[in-house]
Amino acid sequence: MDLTFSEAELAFRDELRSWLADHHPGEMPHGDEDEQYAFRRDWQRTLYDGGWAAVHWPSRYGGRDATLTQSAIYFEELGRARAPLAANVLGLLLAGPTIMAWGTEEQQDRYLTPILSAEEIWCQGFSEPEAGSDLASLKTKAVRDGDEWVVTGQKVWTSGAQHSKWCMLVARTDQDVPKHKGLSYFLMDMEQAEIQVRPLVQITGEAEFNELFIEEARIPHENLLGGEGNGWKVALTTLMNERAGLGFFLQVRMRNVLDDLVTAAVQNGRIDDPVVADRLGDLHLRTENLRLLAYRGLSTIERYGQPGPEGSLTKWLWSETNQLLAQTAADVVGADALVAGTPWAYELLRSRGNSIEGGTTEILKNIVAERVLRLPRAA
Amino acid sequence: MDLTFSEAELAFRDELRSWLADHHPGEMPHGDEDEQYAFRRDWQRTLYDGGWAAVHWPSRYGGRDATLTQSAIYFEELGRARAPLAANVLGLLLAGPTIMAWGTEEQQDRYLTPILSAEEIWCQGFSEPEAGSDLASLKTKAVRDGDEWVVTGQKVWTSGAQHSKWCMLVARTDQDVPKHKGLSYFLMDMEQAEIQVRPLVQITGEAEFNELFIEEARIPHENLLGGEGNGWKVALTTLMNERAGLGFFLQVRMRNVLDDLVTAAVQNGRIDDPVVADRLGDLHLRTENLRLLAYRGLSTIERYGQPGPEGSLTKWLWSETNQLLAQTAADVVGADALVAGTPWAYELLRSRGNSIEGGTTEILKNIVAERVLRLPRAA
Amino acid sequence: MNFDFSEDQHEIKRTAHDLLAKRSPLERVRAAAESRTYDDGLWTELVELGWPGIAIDEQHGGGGLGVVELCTLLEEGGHALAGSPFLATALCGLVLQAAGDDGQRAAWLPRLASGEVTGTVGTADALVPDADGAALLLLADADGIRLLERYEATVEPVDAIDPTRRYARVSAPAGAGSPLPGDVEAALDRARVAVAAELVGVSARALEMTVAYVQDRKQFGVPVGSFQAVQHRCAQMLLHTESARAATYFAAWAADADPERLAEGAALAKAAASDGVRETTASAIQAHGGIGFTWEADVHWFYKRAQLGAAYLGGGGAMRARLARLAARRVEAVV
Amino acid sequence: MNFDFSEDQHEIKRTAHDLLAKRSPLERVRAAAESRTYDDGLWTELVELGWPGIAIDEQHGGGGLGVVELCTLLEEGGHALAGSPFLATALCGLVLQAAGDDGQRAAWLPRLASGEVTGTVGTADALVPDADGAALLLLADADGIRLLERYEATVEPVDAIDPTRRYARVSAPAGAGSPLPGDVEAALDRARVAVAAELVGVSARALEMTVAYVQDRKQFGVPVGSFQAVQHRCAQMLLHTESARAATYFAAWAADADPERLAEGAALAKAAASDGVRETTASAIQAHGGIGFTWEADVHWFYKRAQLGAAYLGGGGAMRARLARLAARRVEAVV
Repeated sequence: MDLTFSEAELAFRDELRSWLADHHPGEMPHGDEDEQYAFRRDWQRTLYDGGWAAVHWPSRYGGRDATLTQSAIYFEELGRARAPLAANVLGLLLAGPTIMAWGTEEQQDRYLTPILSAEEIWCQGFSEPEAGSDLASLKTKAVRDGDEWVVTGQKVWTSGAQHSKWCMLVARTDQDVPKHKGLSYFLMDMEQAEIQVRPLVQITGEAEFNELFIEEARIPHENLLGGEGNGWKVALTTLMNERAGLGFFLQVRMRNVLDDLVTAAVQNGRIDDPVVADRLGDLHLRTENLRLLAYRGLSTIERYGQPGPEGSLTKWLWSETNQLLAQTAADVVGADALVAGTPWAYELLRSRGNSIEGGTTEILKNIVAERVLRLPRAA
Repeated sequence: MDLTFSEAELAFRDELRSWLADHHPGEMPHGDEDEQYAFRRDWQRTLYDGGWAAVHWPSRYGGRDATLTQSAIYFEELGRARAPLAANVLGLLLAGPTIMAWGTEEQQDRYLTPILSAEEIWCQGFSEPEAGSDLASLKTKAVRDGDEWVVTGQKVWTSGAQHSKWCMLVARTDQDVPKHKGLSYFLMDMEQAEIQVRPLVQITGEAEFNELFIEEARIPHENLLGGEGNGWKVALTTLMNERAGLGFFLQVRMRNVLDDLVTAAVQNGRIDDPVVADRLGDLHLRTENLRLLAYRGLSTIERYGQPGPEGSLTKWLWSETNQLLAQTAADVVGADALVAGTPWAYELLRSRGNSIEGGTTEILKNIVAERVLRLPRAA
Repeated sequence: MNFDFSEDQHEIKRTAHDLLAKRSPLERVRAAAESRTYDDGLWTELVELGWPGIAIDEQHGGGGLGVVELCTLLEEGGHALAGSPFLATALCGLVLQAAGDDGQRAAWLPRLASGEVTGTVGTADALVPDADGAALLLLADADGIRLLERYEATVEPVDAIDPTRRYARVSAPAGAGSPLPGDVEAALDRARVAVAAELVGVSARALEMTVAYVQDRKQFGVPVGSFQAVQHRCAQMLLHTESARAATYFAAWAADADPERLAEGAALAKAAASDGVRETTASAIQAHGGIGFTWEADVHWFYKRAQLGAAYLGGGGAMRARLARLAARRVEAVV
Repeated sequence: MNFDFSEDQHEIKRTAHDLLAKRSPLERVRAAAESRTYDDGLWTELVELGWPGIAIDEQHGGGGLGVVELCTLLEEGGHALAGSPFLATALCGLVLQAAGDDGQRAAWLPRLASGEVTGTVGTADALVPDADGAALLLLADADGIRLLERYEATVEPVDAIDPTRRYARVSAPAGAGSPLPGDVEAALDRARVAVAAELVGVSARALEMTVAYVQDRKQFGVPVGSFQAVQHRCAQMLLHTESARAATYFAAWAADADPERLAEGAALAKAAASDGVRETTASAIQAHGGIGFTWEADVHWFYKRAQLGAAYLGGGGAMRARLARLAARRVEAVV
């Protein structure tokens, strides 16, 4: 057990810190979403030019062959510097690694570099309105027509679709086999009139997500990834990569918000109320627990080649803590936290989505019970 | 809405208070269970002699025709006076009302008075080791043999069995019909060698409960209650009466413990710690909520003839609060609460059973969801 | 002992429910919230029905009923989430009637009761509902409550996260306005009970919507409401709602009939309602899944109103601290 | 960065696990608890294996390993619930080594390491484990820690609710004993980490027993463990256990390798373990249903140990207050 960073890890961190000090894009513009998106796209170009867009990618694809720990350091440092997320975060974290795992050489050559440079933005077309957490019941269907597939259906929770050139699409290509057996995974060009993108406004008033209405959109057969009928397996690769390193970014972001809250409590004197201190102490504990569990998870993967129980716990703990943090902030900060547009008010609304997006807490607990603790499946 | 007691209610209360002031038996002896039981039996005789053993019973059976509110007042006053429970509490609350509802005139004449006078103590033989919360899957069987039934099986959680003359027994009399259809309800004489009573020691070290091992015990046919095959319906009458008024006793008992805790916190100065005050304030809130919900439940029954949603909530709220109270006491009182034999230590252990006995909290929540909120039954 | 409403009280509540269901369905709440306007016609109608003055004495032109009756209306108001200055004006009337002097009452209660003017109650550090349109503002601070006319106060409208209601920050120079001479805490406690009543309605509606949704919505081939986790969540929402409701009815009754128990009742009601409604409305979003997090579902209006209402005139923390003091006093009286 | 044990550490833990599984199965724990005795043979065996001195410097006859290695043993001790003066003696060694002067160390550490004597650490207001048999008692109060020999202290044995261990109240007249001159808080923090390690083991075992039970036990025709409420309860138990474990390992590492982070680490570990273990062991009883509430099931031993351990040397509340101060200091350093 050694919880210090190695020489190589420290060198990596220091190089990044010093690069970040020189290239930090400043604070994200407030308000307009298109403007924010452009800002994040520029920021990814800056990262790309510096060789910092995707440190966890192999160097032959433009990455840095970062170890898991380095990758964690990377996201922690970005978070600590309060730098924005790269625009093409789904491409970098999900599409890229999935294409590396399942794509042909041609596909890898075609898609990876534009992902890295933010030239081509990606979105994820998995969820459907009727399916919710139940991926096996997807209804969007793709029918073979010569060299093409014709796709019809509806997708939901597609973040960034309005900016995307490509979509990781899971669709049903065989109606006659049960559940997830008839699914295939496509790389779908979003620039066609047969795809309507409708923003899905959240309770915050923003539209991070979209609905996709797909009416006979066309996908060349060569854009099938991993072979016909293998969509479930390929999608699992994507899902496995979800939040891999991003977790560290989110956790540091939470730490920043907590630090801001403690600062506010020190400044307005509420920290002297032992009840407030008790709640802040609890939040500090939870935030540190999250960091420690995340690092312990990395060591487990490094040793055993697969995530330990920690992996299924961190997203749940993160979302619960983030919600608690936002509610505590409202109590400690007071009226400002209820004024639309303040960062506290934003957290109070946005955090409600944390326990739903990327797997509801209920589903995550089921997974912990059934896959980690090996309890019998619910009837 | 009128939350004052009526003249009649006040008169009832004052009469009881003044009687209690004259007849309170003093503090229950510590330690020995038989001694405690004898104490409670004496106390019930005192109650009986004063006409206070079962105020909710009709006057023709020796009760006082008490209204629901008077019955609540009765248990509240006993609790407030820190009087012990009558020895034959299951006879008074469960067996008596069930026999009144389902018994023949002969049965009523035979059983009711000895229940009231504590001459014959009753216990309840419903639960079985394999069945747990699932009453429909009872296995104890009764086979007709001439004028008798021959009973074989095992019962568990029979409180007071070692002192009991009679047992409310639910047994399977028909193996060929599904689930709860083949059950019958018997009044079983406990004084036979074919019934072994084995104390079931709890985590407190006491044995409030017992296991019954029944090996061809005999019950005269005339001791069948409500007719063959009607056991489920008769048992529901018993279960409906469970905790009817007792809830008020338990709630006042909790209030007494909370008052003791607040007193301890005032005396040791911990009340000045705002974190402690916050927890005590919460306990005060919960305890009052419980009282208010219980009284509101009475008004609902009086108006609509059946319990409202409150009925299913109070036992759950009571057990949760009692556990919270016990744990808070341990934190506030300190080391004494961890010394075996102190009242605080007893609460810390005993309260763990509250969310299990008389319906686990999980089952109660299911009932609330399915019967009160009309959610679809779990698959 | 009767914890049930009288026939009249039931009738008032039922009528209010039906009226608001018709006049303020969620489509209208949404339209008003999105345009940050009120349905002025609804307010006119409520005024005609005498809602603002229901608990104001008849001698001042009110309906002469009690806090219990007012609370039935406010609960239905919270249930419907109707946007109007009703809560603020009713609170203003309650506080003024309880703590004002004869002159203050005679000058203002008839105008509040008739709906000629609207009023509000608040503190300088909080978001005060409907202050901008109010002719009369009651501003509370450590020294008591001051009665301020609109021109005496600085009112700065703000967009709160709850767009179903108008909010503002209110301040006034030292010495402005006239103090209310009566028992300030008892007056504010009446207002707290009234806020709690609205929150009970918010909580109940969030539960109703959730139950309807999970009965209908299917996942993995079965209704979501058949999952035990969802069932237990809904059961917990019911417990919060019914606890807050029982405490609020008790407190409302105490305000009318047993003022010595008002302080405890108000603290119980506001604590139970404030904490409960935050839990139930957050739970409602969760039980709706992804849909619940979207603007187009209606649950978020309830979550937002809950947050504002929970903080208004003191939240759960402040109330629990009071309850602990009351509990300590109770045992000290015995010891 | 490697949060995993080294091969040696894994080996120590595995060996301890196997030894205790064999030597201290729950039947023996039960027999010892019911007779309120210890298995003296087990203690002799642990002494022979060098457990009491594992973290004591080699120059004083110890194993020269660190708090991490000691914690692996204590975690297994908690998992097995073995009754012995091991925790108390190990804590005494840790504190004395960290805060004692050369003479105190030279006089006592070799005797503690060899198992010739046992020791303990505690406060006058608490139940101190294994004080009655201890030759050496370290008594902490607001002024620091005093080293007391048995004859200098008043030791009053008490039956705690946890019959798997011996407890006593300890006091000493003012001026008795000799003060430890070192950093008292840092020394006590090491002890807190060690207690947390034991509680992690208690928590993990409560979870294991529960998982095994609910996989097996059937109700309504299906295993209890297939009910979502039970599944989610078990998942929550895992979260508590793993959170406490990660915090404890971090703190143990900090004690050995990065003392500046020990104060925070110890507060994190003791808070997470104290609150977590109370939850998991109470949950274990609940998940066992009626059986869990009986003396004949074994879950209650864990609940009882959890209560004692959670309070020992400061519980969650005290630790959270420290963490809040640390968090405030952290931002003040930046501001």
